[in-house]
Amino acid sequence: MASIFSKSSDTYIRIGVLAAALGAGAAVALAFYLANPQVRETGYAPLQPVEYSHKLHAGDLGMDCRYCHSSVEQAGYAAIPATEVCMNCHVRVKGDSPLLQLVRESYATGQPIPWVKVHSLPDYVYFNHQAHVAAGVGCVSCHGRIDQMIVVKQVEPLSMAWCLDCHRNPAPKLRPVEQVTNMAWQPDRDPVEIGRQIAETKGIAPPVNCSGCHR
Amino acid sequence: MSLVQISDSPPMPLETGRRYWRSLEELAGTPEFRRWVEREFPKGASELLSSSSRRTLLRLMAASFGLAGLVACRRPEEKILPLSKGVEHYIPGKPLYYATAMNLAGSVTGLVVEAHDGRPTKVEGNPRHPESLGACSAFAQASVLSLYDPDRSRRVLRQGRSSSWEEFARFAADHFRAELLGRGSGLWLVAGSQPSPSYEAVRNHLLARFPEARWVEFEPVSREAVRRGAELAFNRRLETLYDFGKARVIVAFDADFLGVDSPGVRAIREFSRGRAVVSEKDSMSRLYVAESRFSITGAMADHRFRVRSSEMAGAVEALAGALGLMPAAAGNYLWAEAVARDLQAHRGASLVLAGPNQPPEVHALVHLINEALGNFGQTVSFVAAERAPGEASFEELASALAAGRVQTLIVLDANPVFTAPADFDFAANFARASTTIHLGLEADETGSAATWHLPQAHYLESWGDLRTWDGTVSIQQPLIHPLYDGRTPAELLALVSGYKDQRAYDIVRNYWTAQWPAQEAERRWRKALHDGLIEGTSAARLVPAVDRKRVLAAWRPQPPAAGLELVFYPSPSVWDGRFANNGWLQEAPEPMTKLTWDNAALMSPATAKKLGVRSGDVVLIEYEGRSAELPVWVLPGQTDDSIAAALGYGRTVCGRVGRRVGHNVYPLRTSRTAGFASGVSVRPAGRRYRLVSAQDHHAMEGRPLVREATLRYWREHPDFARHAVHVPELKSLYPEHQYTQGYQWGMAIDLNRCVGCNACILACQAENNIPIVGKREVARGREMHWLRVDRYFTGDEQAPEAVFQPVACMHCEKAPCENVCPVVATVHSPEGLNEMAYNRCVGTRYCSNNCPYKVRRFNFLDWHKGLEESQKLVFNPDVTVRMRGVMEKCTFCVQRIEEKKIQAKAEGRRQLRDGEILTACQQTCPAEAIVFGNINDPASRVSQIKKQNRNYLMLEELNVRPRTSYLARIRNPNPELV
Amino acid sequence: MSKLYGVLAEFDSPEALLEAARAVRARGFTRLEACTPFPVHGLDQALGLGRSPLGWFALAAAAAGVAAALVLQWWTGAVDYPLVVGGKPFFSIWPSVPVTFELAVLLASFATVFGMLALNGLPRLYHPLFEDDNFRRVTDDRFVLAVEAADPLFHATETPALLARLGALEVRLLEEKA
Amino acid sequence: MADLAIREPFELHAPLIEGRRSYREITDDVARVVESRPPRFWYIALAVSGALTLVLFAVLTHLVRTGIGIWGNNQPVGWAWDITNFVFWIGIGHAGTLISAILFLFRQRWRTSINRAAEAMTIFAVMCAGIFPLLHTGRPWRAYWLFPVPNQDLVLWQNFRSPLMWDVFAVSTYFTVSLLFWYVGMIPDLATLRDRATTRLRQIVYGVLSLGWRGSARHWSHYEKAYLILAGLSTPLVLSVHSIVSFDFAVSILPGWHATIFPPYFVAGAIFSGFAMVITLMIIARKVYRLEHLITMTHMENMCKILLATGTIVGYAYAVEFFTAFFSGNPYERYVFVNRVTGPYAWAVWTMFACNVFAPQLFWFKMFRRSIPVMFAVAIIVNVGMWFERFNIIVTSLHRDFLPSSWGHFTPTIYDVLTFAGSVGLFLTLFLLFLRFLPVIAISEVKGVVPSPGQGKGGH
Repeated sequence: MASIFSKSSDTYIRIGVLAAALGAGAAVALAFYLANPQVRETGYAPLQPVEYSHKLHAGDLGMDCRYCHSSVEQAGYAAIPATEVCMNCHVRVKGDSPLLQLVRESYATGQPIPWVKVHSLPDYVYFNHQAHVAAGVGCVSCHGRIDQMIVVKQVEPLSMAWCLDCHRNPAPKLRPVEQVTNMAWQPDRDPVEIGRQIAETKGIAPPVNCSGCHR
Repeated sequence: MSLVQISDSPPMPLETGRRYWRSLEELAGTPEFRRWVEREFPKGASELLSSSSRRTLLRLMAASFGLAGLVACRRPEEKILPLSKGVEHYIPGKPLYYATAMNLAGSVTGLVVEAHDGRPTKVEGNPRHPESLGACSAFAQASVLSLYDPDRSRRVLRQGRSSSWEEFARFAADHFRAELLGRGSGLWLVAGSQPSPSYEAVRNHLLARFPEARWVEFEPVSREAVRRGAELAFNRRLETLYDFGKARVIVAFDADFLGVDSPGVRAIREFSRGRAVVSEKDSMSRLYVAESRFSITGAMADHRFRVRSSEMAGAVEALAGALGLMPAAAGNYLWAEAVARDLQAHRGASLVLAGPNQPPEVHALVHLINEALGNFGQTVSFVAAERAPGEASFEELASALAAGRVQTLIVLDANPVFTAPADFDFAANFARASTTIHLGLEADETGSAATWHLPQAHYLESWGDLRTWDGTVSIQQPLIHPLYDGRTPAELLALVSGYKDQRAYDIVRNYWTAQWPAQEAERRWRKALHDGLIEGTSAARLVPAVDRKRVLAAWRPQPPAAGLELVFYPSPSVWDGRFANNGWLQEAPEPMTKLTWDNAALMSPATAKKLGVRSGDVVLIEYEGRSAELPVWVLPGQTDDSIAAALGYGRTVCGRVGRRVGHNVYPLRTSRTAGFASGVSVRPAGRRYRLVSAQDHHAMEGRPLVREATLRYWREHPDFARHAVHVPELKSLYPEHQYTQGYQWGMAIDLNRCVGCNACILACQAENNIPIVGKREVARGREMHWLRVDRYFTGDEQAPEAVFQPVACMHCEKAPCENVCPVVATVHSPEGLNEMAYNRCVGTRYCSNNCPYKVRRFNFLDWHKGLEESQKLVFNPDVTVRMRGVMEKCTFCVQRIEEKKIQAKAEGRRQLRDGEILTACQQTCPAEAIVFGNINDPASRVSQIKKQNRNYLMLEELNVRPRTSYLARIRNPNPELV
Repeated sequence: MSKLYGVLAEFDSPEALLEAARAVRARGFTRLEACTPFPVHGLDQALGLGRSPLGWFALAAAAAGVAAALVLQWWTGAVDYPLVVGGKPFFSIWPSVPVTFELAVLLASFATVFGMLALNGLPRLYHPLFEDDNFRRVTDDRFVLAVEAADPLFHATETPALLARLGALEVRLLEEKA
Repeated sequence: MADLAIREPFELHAPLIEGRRSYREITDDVARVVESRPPRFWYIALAVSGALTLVLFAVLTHLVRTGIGIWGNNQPVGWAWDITNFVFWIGIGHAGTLISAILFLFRQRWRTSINRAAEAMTIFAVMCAGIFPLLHTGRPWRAYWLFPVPNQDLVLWQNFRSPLMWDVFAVSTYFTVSLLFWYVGMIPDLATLRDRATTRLRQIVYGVLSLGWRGSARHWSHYEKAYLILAGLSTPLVLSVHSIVSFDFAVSILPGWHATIFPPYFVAGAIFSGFAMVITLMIIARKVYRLEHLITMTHMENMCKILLATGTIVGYAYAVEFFTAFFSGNPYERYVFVNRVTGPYAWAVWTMFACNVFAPQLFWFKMFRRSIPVMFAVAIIVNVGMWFERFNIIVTSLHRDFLPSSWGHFTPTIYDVLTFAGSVGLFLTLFLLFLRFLPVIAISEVKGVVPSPGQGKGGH
C-alpha cells in the first residue's frame, strides 16, 4: 500500500490552517467592535409615553434646562419634572391637545407618567450632576445637542474610559457656570484657555481614583 | 405645612423596577423572563435583582455583558416615575433630615433621622436633646430596620382572622358604650411606659370617662425599684437624675449605668467626659463598681468588686457604716473604708448609685449616703414623677384577671403574655378576660392570644410627643406614611374613648397649640418640630430631704444568702425581647461575651468547675418549682455562685428572624425576684448546645494591642504608650510615597473613653448597608461587620479586667492588602484612603489574608438572597449594595466625604471645615471616643489628638503605617487599694 | 505517469548506514536522504549537514519576551493608569522580574519548537519516500539511505549496485507519483 | 552536541534495559500498549476516576452558582483547601519536567524509560492545579481580569506587584512549555505508531499528530537541538514556577508565610511530591502493561534515592523554618510555630513530619529501595504528607495571625472534600487515557540506549 496521505493533502492542510487563523482574527476583531462602548451604548432612543420634544421646548422655545430639570444644581440627579411642572404652562398652552392627554390624566389622578430612562449608569457608579454643573461642565458635553433632538438619544458612551478622558483633562470641557445650559455656546476666546482659567480659579481637580465615583 | 404633607404622602421611590428587554416588550418582568435571567446568569440573578430598588437592572446588564456577549439591543428599559405634584422642601436625590424622638421602656432619646426620597434610612442623635447630646444608642441605630421588618404586624386580626380597622371601629363604637361598660369597672388597660403629655391627656380623658377603669403601666425591665426607693426615702414619687460628668468619684452597686440600666446614651457621654484626659497632668474621675455580672460598666471600673447581687445590700450597708451613717461593720468588705475616705474627700463631687435590680431599701440607703456626701443638687437631683389617675400595679391586674374581674383588657405596646412575672401565670389567665385588645408592632405572644390584635405604628411612622427624664418634651414626627396601616396608642385610646381628636397629628398638635398663645402657636410649633424639642419644658430640679428614720427603719440587714443566685438583665441586643426580630441587633455581639444570636447562663470559671460544666453545656435551672434550660457560657470576672442570664430570648410567637432564638428565662423570673433570684438549683442537662461568639480568643497573648497604664504610672512615664513595643528603624527598599497634598484623612480612637457599647457597630451597619449572615455563618467566622469592638481580658482569670478596642480598616499608608490584589481592586486614593472598588474585585481573598488587622469582609454567599421589597427600602442609596463574591471593608464613610466635598465646591469653598465630615461611627459614639479628620492640617482636632503622648499605632512594627491610631487607656485606681 | 524519485537502500544497523553514507558522500553524491528510527551520532556530519541555527531563534525570542514584559508592566502601571498601590512606586524592576522571566521563556520555547518544525519543513504529511511500502519500518528497526534521481551523479543502474555493494539489505528504485 | 542523549552515564552499573532486546521488540513492547485492547483493570480504573471527574464538575457548577461559601473558607482563613490543592498539584507537576529537562542535562540516561509518562503526569497535574486559582475566586466569571487583555471601558490593568499575577504568568507558561516539550518528544514515536497503524483512522490521526515525521538526518539534527534548548529553558522554568508559587506566601506579611527560605523549600518539596507520584503511577503502569524490563528496578531505585534526598532536604527546610522563627525573636513568628506543633492543627503538622521526613528514611536501605510494596507505600504516604504540608502552611498560618480577637478555626465542608477527590479523579482519568492512546515510553530514546545489532555495544 502507498502513502497514507495524498500529495495534495499538505496543500489542504495549509489552506485550512490559514483559514482558521484568519477566522479567529476576524472573530476577535468583531468582538472588540461590539464591546466598544461607543458602539454598544450610544444611539439608544426609546419612545416616550408622551411625545415630548426637547427640540421644541429647549430648542425652538429656548426654555432653560433647569426650568424642568430643576434639581440639577442642588442634587446628584437631574430629576425628571413632576407633572405639575408641565401643567404650569399647559393649563393655558395647548390645554386640550390630545398629545397631552396622559399628562392631564397624571395631573388629575396623581398617577406618575412612566418616562423611559435614556442615560443610565451601573448602580456602582455615583455620578453627581450638582458637582459637574457647579464645576461648569455643560449639559451638552454628556447629553449632546438635546435642543435638536425630537426624541432624546444617547450620544456619548458614558463608559469609564470616556469619563476618565475628561477627568484627566477637564479644561476643554469647562465653561462659565452661567453658560452650562447653553447648548450652542461659542466662546470668543480659545475655550481650552477659558477652561484652564476656570479650573485655576475654582481649584478643579477631578478625581481619577476609585472612590471618586465608586462607593 | 410641608412636613405634614411629606409624612402623609406615601414614599415614592424615584425610579421603579418594571423592566424588560427592549426587544421583548411583551415579556415585561414576567416569571418567564426572570427564569430566563436565572438561566442566563449562573451566578444567580437573584443577587443582582436584590440590590437597592432603584439600581437593579444595570447590574443585570453588566452581568449579561460580562457573560452572554455584548448586544446593544438587549439594553433594558428603565422607568422613571416622577411625582405628579411637587413637594415643598423636597429635591429628588437629596436627603432630608427630621427631628423626632424614640421611646424605649420609658427612656426617651431625641433623634435626627435622614430620609432618602421618603425612606428613613439612618438615625442620628439630636445634639439639642438632653438625653442624646448628639449621640444615640445601638437600639436607636437599629430601629430603622424594625421599621421595614416584613414580619411586623400588617393587618388587624380578630380571633386570629384577618380583619380591618373599620371593623374594629364598629366593634369599639358598640363595645365602649357607657351603657355597656358603665363606669368602666372591669375595663383594664396595661401599657408599656410611654412618657408623653398628649398621650396622657387622651388617657386621662378615657379614665375620666370610665372612672373605675384601671390603668397599669408595665415594663418587664423598668426603673420602678429606683422610684420606689425614692418614695421610701422622700415620701414622694420622684425620678432620680445623676450627673456622671460632675462626679469625680463614682460608686456603683450592681448598676450597669453605662450599659443596660439606661438604654439612653447621656450617662456614657457624661461619664466619658469625666474620664477625658489630654495630658498626664489632667485629673480624671474614679469609678468603683461592685457587681455580680461582669458588665461593661465593670469593665470601665478602676476598682471592681465581685459581689453577688443578693449580698449587694450588705456591701451598701458596709459603705454606709464606713461613712458613719449607720452602725454597721465593714464585715468582709474591706474596701469599704478606703472607698468611704475617697468619697469623703470628694464631697459634693461624688456619686453613689445602685442598679434597678436592687430592692427599694437599698436605693433609699443610697439616697441617704448621697445626701450625707452633699451630692444632692450637685451630682444627684430629682424631678417629680406623678402617677396616672386610677393607676394600679401589675400585680393587682394579675389577681383581678385570676379572679375573673377583668372583662375588657387593652394591652398597649406591651407583651405581658411573654414577659409577665412567672408567678402570676399571666398567659393562662389572659384568656379569662372576655375581651382582650392588643396594640403592638407585631402579632406577638400577646397579640396572637388576644381577641383583637391591632397593628401599631412604628415610631418613625408616628406623630406624638415624648418626655425625657428631665422633663424635656420632644415632638415625635413621622418620616414615612405607616407602611402597614398601623396606629399609635394615643390614636387607639382616642378611638375607644371618643376623644375630640382622632388623628395622632391633631392630638399632639392641638394639645400643644392649646398651651400656647394663639399668635405664638404656629411659630412655636414649627420651632419645636425643627429643634426636636419644646423649649421650657424641662422640669424643675428638686432637692428633697431624706427621711432618715424611715430609711433606717425600713432597713433589714440581709443574711448572706446560701446557694446559687440567678441574675436577670435585659439583653443589650433584644432588650426585653421586643427587638428579637431585628437581625442587626441579634447579630451584634454582646459586649462582654461577644455572643451573637443567643443568651446563656453566664458563670465564673470557678462556678462552672463546681457545677462540672463548660461553655456549651446545657444546664437545667430550677427555682420555686419552675425550670428553664440554658446553655452555659463561662465568663471570667463573673462573681462566683452568681449566674447571669439575659432576658428577651426564646420568643415563640415572633417573626422569622427571632423565633426560637436563644432561651427564655422569664419562666424563672417572679414578681419578687425581678432583679435576681437567690437559691436557684442548677444541674447539667447532659446536652450540649452550640453557642456562637464573634470572638473566639480573649487574651492578648502578651501582645501590646491595647495599651493601658494607671494614672500614676502615666505621670511617671508619659511616653509609656509609644514605648510599649520596640520599633526598630524601618527602612524601605523603595522611595517613600509622599502623602502631603490636600486632605489626608485619619482617625484617632481614645480607648480611655470607649465603653464598648456597640452603638458604632450598628451605626456602621445602617450607614453602609452591611448585611447580616445568621448564626450558622457567624459560627463559620463570616460575620460582615466593618467595624468590630475587640474585647480582651487582662489580669488573672478569677478577677480579670476587660478592655475594649474598636477595630475597623486602618487605611494603612503602606497597605499590605493593596500590594497583593492582582486586579487593582483595592488601591490608595490621593487622600490616603484605602479604597475598595467592589465592581473590580474578583474575590481572591488574598487582601484579607494579608491584612494584619483582619478587617476585611468577604461575601462568601449572597447575603441579600430573598430580601423582601420592604427590606430593600432601608438601604442607603449612597453606598453600593455588595454582591456575592466580592471583598468589602470600612471606607471611612467615603460617601460622606465625597458628599461634603461636593457641597463645599458648590458653595464655592476651597477648603472643608474641620469636623464637617463625621464618620457614622464617630457621629453616634456616645463616648466621643472616635475622632476623624484631616491629618494634613496641624490645627485639625485629629492632628491635635494624635500629638498626645498616649497616641500609638497598633502593630506599628509592621511598618504598614495605619492612619487610625489609638490613645492608650488610663486607669485611675485608689492608691489605698493597690 | 510517474517519474523516478531515486534509489533506496535499507540497512539494519546504524553503523552500516553510517559507513554507506560516508562512502556515498565520498564519491561526491550530494542529494542524499538518510532516515533512522533514532538519532545516529555522526550521521549529520557524514551527510555534510550544517549546525542547526535554532539557538539563535530562541535567543532572539527570549530578548523579545523580556522587552515585551518590561514594556507591558511599565506602560500599564506607570503610564496608562498610574494608581498608588501600597505606597509603592508605579514601576520598579524588582516586582517585574518574575513576569519578565516567564514571558522570555515562553516566547523562546515557541520560537524553538516552531523554528524546529519550520527548519524541518514540517508538517509535511506527504513525501515521496512514504510511497515505498517498506519505508515505514524506518520508524521501527530499519535504517534507510536514499539517493535522489535529481543528483547529477545518479545512475539508474550503477547507484543501486553501489549501494548494494555497501552492504544494503535491500536496494529499490522508488517511483514518485506525479 | 547532538548526541547528548546517548552518552554513557558515569555511575551506571546495571543495564538500563533488561535482556537483550532488538529494536523491533522494543517497538512492539511499547506499541502493544496502545494497539491491543486494554486490560480489564484499565476499564475499572477509568470508570472510577471518570465518576469522580463528574463529581468534580458537579461541585464546581454548584460552587459557581452558589459561592465560595459552600466551602469552609472564612475570615481569617481566606484560603484553605482550594489553594492547598493548587499548590499540591503544581508540586506534583514538577517531577515530569524535572526528569525530562534536568536529568537530561545531567546525562542521566536512565530517565529515558520514565520521562514520557512523567511529563504526561506533569501536564495533567498542572491542569488540575489550574482549576483552583481560577475557581477559588468569588466571581470566576470575572477571572479574565487576571489577564492583561486590553479593556475598552474599564481601562484598568493588572497589578504586577501581586504574586497572584506572577502565578498567572508562571503557571500558564509552565503549562504551555511542558505541553510543547511533551509533544515534541512524542513526534518520532507518533510516527512509529502511524507506520504500524492498521486501521485508516489510526493512520490519519497518528499521521497528522506526527506531522509527517520521516526520521531523516536533518530532522534529527534540528530535533535534538530543539530538545536540548527546551530542556535548557525548562530547567530554570521548573525552578521558577514553584519559587513563584512560594512567593504567594513569602511576599506576604503573615507570620508563617513571610519566610525567605520558601522558594528552595517549595522546589524541593515539589520534586519530592512529584517523584512520589511518578513512583506511584509507574509501579502500577509497569505492572499492568508488563513493562518491567523497560522500567527496571534500577529506575525505581534511582527514584527512591531522589525521594530520600529531597525528603531530607524538606525535613531540613522544616527545621530551618522553626529555627529562624525562634532566632528572629519576632513574637508573632514564634507564636505561629509554637501553635503549629501544639495548637488545634498539631495533628496535621505531626502527620506531615511523619510522612515527609521519617517515612523516606527507609530508603537508606537497599532492600527497601528495591521492594515494590515498600516503595508504593512510602510514595503514597509522601503524597499524603505533602498535601498536609501545604495545608499546614496555609491554614495554620492564617487561622491565628496578629490579633487574637480575629483568630478563627477552619473546618472543611463536604464540598471541600468532593472538590479535592474530584480533582484526583480528573488527574487519573487523563492519565488513563494517556496510557491508552499515546506511547507510554519514549521508543526512539530507548532504542538509542540499547546495544545495536551492528556490534556489541549500543549506539556507541
